[in-house]
Amino acid sequence: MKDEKKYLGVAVPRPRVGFFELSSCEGCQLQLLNNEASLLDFLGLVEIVNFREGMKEAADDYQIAFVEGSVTRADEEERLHKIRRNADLVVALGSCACFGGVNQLKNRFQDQEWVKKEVYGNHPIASQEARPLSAFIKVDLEIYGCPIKKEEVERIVTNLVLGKAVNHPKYPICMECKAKENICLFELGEPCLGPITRAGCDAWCPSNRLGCWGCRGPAPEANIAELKRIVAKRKIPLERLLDRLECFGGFAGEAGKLRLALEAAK
Amino acid sequence: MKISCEVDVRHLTRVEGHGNIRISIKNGEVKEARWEVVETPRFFEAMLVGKLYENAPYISGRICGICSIGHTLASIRAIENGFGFTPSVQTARLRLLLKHMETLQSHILHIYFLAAPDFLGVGSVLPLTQSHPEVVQQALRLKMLANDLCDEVGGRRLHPTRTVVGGFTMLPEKYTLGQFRQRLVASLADLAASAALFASFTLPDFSRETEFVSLRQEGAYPFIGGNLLSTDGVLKKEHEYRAMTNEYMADYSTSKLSRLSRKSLAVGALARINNNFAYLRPKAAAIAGDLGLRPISHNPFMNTIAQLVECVHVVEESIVLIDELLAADWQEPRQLVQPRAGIGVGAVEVPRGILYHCLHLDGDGRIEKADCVIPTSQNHANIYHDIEDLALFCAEQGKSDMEIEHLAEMLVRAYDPCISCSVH
Amino acid sequence: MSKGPCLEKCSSGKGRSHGHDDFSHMAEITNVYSLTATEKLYQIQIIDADARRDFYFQPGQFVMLEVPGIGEAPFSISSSPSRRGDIELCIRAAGTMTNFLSRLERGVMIGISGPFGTAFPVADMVGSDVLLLAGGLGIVPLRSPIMAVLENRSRYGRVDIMYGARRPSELLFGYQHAMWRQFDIGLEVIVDEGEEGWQGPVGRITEILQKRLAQGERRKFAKETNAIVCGPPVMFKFVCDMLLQAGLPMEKIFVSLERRMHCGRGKCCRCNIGSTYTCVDGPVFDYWSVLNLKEAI
Amino acid sequence: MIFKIIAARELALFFDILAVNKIVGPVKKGSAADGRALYDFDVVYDLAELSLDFDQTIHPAKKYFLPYLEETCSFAIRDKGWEKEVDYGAYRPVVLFGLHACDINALNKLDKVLLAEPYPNRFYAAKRASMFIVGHSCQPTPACFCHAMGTDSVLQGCDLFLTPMGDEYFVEIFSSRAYHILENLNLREPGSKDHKLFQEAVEARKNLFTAEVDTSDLTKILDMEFDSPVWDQWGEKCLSCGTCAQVCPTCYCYGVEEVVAMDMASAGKIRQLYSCNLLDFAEVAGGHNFRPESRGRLKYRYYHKHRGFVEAFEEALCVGCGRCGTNCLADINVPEVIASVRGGEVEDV
Ligand SMILES: Cc1cc2nc3c(=O)[nH]c(=O)nc-3n(C[C@H](O)[C@H](O)[C@H](O)COP(=O)(O)OP(=O)(O)OC[C@H]3O[C@@H](n4cnc5c(N)ncnc54)[C@H](O)[C@@H]3O)c2cc1C
Ligand code: SF4
Ligand code: SF4
Ligand code: SF4
Repeated sequence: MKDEKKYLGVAVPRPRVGFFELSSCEGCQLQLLNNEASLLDFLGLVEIVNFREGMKEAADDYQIAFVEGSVTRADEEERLHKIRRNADLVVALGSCACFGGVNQLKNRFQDQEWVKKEVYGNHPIASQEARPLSAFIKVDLEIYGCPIKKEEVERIVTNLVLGKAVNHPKYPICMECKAKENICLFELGEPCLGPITRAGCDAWCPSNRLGCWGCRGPAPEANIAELKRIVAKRKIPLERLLDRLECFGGFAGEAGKLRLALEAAK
Repeated sequence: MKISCEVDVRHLTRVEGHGNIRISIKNGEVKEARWEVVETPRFFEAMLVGKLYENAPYISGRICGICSIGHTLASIRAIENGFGFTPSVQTARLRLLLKHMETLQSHILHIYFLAAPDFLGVGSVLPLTQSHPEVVQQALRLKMLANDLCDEVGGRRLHPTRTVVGGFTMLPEKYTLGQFRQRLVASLADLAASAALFASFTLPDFSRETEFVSLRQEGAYPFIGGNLLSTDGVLKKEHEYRAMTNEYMADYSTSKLSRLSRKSLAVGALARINNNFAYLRPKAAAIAGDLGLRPISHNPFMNTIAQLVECVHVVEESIVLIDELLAADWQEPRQLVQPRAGIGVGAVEVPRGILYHCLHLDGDGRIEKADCVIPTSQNHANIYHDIEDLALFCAEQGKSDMEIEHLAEMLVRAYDPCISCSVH
Repeated sequence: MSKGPCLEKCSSGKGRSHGHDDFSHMAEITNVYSLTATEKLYQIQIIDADARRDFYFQPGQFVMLEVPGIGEAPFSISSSPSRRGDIELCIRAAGTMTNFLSRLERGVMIGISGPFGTAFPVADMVGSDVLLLAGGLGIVPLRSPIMAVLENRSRYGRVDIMYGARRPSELLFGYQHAMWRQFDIGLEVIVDEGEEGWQGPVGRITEILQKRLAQGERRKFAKETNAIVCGPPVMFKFVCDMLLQAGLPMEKIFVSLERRMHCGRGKCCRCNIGSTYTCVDGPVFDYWSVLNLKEAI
Repeated sequence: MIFKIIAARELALFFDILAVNKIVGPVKKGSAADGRALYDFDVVYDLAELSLDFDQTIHPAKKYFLPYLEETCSFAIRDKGWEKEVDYGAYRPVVLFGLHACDINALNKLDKVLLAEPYPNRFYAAKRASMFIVGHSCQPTPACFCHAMGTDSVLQGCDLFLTPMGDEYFVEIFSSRAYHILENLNLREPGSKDHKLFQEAVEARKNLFTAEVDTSDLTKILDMEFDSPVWDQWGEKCLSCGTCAQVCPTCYCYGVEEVVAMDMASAGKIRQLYSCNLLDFAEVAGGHNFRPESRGRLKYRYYHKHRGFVEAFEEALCVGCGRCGTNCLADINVPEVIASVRGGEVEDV
């Protein structure tokens, strides 16, 4: 597996990669093991030198670091800085790493001490607000999704080793949803963040008749104001829109504003 | 017998989440033997407070990347129990099928990717792709089957999309289910080969008397709902789960811990088999016999074997479930639910043991309080005390540092702990 | 039920092809020269001898180059039209496809289709003065009409090239500048900022154009000159405005526009501006047509 | 033109004769929250699966001639060279059963561009060459404005066209292929009573149209109103989601992406239908975007359809099927947009 690959006479390096996880469900890493059919090809593309969940050996001379999860404690901040120092390229893997993911749902409570008490009572516990990697270090590439989509990761990694640019779609999910010829969730009376969420998951949820929850974060120039009007016009409670906007952190700013507005209205 | 040993494993590998093992033996005397859980908490129970019920399965599924389906189903069950809603037979069958495939997927991941390298003397599954390609292919085939069927029924293998309160958003294709039936039948051969492979391994001969807790159903091997039973004879109702888990905190763990009749308890595949051996499907029971697994086994290393037996069981039962689904006409995938105030508990046997979700709901279906008790958190104390005993056992046998470290790691892995899940 | 008619007509389901299908040919990179830090000159030869011979093009036309799996993009042909299927392209490494292209060695096969698009009507300019204005990479498409004029130098009147670049080190085809001058071409080069050793003027291309307009007799200029302009959008604006003020009729100002193109065949719409496809109806337009293309520049 | 009358049960025989091919037609896919039936085109094996009385499908039958995603060719990579295999994706003839006049006319319009020399789109051409089309008359919905686009009846582009009249169908035969198939069946000649019934049906349908689009001198008006503030107002609503283009039977623009397999031994080219409403549609290398704002993109969609195409082909690139308006979540629809451009203001945005 060590021999160097060539593509049209151009040498294609096999980068040394490490996988790391901060606060997360470790699902994004597992997605990589979940690609049974192409796992062996994937292993031919990169040399995995650090993957705690899958292997005992661990090295620090990786070129690409895939980091999953968000930062919620000081020691994670430290580990993250160390990873940044070691790696040439840091990739934020999944929505926790890109936006804070579901972890940042606790940030919506003003009193973080209440949050700790609610779960641990008076037992002391260290934790800070959940933040994405980019709040602490420079992130070179973001791979969105909760969970990430293995086909997308495979394509991105193939492009990386070939030196091709990684272009995320700039259009929203609806584009992919229509290509799948799904019935629009709004027709069924359900809310959907498809019109404002960055595509690339192939309309995973709407294709299973679940409105999009926006796990991939906003499409560039997302027209959130119009989506609010669309939801209101269909008499879907704005609270249900808010639930989705605030779920993964990609729309945190907008969700915060809407939460304040809804609470003021109450 | 005069040994000294220092084992300090930080962030144990090939397990889900972050935990440390520390063993210190001086002159044959165990000074310290600890299992520490250092995972960061994410506060899921707090996150859910104030949210409408439809958020709960979706968010709490994200507690765990391996058993997201189990969490989703436990959360749904808690809500449905809270609302006094009983799912249709079709929904129940589909959920169980989905649950089984998650069990298969997770067990195979553990058996082959996390545990097998220890028996084959390598650091990960990677070298096995070269040295034992047929074993890796077997594992990949089984895992792929399980995952593909999860996609078909639940919409997605990880963080399912079709599972909702009231049923499913969408149904699988009958034709495709028929094809999966064939693949399931074919997979029994792969599982038999796996059993043969494991029969050739020697498990460490280590036992410690343990209280095993699992679900209990009338006449069936339990997975979703039922009573709660322990090998020490405690029997409780689903909603009395707190009396079965008795959570407490300790300074060496960010996870909560559990106890029942003794200082610790165990849940998981071994606990389920110890409690429900009689309900195993025939092929599974036969393989259990071949592998020397008989109730009540107190050897924690046997958990991996128990998982293998369960793989056979769930495949056999899934074939039956598919037959039943194919024989009936499709009903509406989703029934209407009416929110009402109440407390709902959902207990589900996930791969690592019994999982409880409890939700306090108000009349609009908004969550007032949430509680989740995770299998691995119930196991932590048991792992802790197992390590103590193991250290003693090793000290008596005069094992080397390397051997002790290796055995201790294997022991923890045998529980297939899901640490991030236990802390959540 | 009797067997009804199968409407079988799909003989064309699949086709193996080394070139001709979908109008594309396989071509070999026969030589690569580095011109600057980012631009390289590629000599490319169509493999199939017939296709090579039949590859006629006009100055200003472009080809689509394809590197399998990497990308496909339009490039102006930069060599003389008399060379047919043995063409030269000058390419700046600006993105995925062009960066990868710059890593290819000679001997590698690429796909080429075309020629596409409209041309600078150099044949119609016979007998008149020709003014060629290039900004930056704009010199690349102009090299083809320059060569065409050069090869028939006696048939044209005064020929001027005005070429502006950001820095002296970014100037292209410097090795040919002396040769162009030998053929009685007024070549003026100007840079935005000088570098060590640079003796020429520093400033904007509009400044040398201003000089030319000041020297020349305006009426004669307006009557006898055809202008060819190629460069970044801002340059178009200023240069064309000056030419118009100097009295040059719109039909005698020719520009080459850029758009993202995926097909080059008027099918993908990516370069569409209203009813106009830049790839088929362009890239060369006279200024009158450009005025009718909203938001063209 | 040859006209015939066919009984409903004979039509089932006709369907069976065609059934050696792949048959595609309108199928009920579900119900909206308000109870409306939702239809789309899908493969069917039995006439009974078809809902020929459908009002409109969500999507046109586009995926059978312009797939949303299509791997157009693959490359086997060998050292410094490669072999290319082109796949036109036309393996089995397709019978489109039950197309409305608008969708048939949409194909006629697409033919004008996509079959045009010197560079026909061979992928489209291959599929088009093996297509058999059975048209079916329709009842206009409130969103339909085909009458305004001159596409409410079929003059060419299908093999036969059915208009139900009681237990029978009035058949217009457009091709010899259709004629020869029908020869095997029990058909009768229409009489003057049938002619009258047919004309009554045409007349009755005419009165059902409610949406209006005034296309007179539209090319010029669009040009004049290029800077009209109405574009800002529509642009503010537009989600730049591309739904309108995806459901449009005449939108055909696309993008191409090249992919390399993980083992580096093969590569492929994927063509994806695109939309001029998408943010990066007019972006060029280096990042410059010629239409960075949604109003500009939305405007260009109308420009291409109602000005550019008209100048090139003397007809609009729109058949008035109403799908873009029905499916646009922001309720942007052709009748209102055009009226606002003509009138200079947008009502109740
Ligand atoms: C008529 C004409 C003639 C030209 N002549 C020349 C010439 O002679 N010399 C020269 O150097 N250049 C020339 N160019 C410019 C040249 O075509 C571009 O520089 C070239 O397309 C860059 O390709 P690239 O793959 O390197 O760049 P990229 O911009 O990286 O494009 C790569 C591919 O990725 C895709 N892509 C790029 N950006 C995005 C995005 N944001 N979202 C989604 N996909 C994206 C595109 O589909 C493209 O195929 C000409 C252009 C035109 C129109
Ligand atoms: S379901 Fe969602 S993604 Fe799909 S079209 Fe509707 S709004 Fe868009
Ligand atoms: S549809 Fe939305 S929520 Fe679902 S995977 Fe895609 S982006 Fe995430
Ligand atoms: S007009 Fe409507 S459907 Fe079209 S892109 Fe805009 S919002 Fe989407």
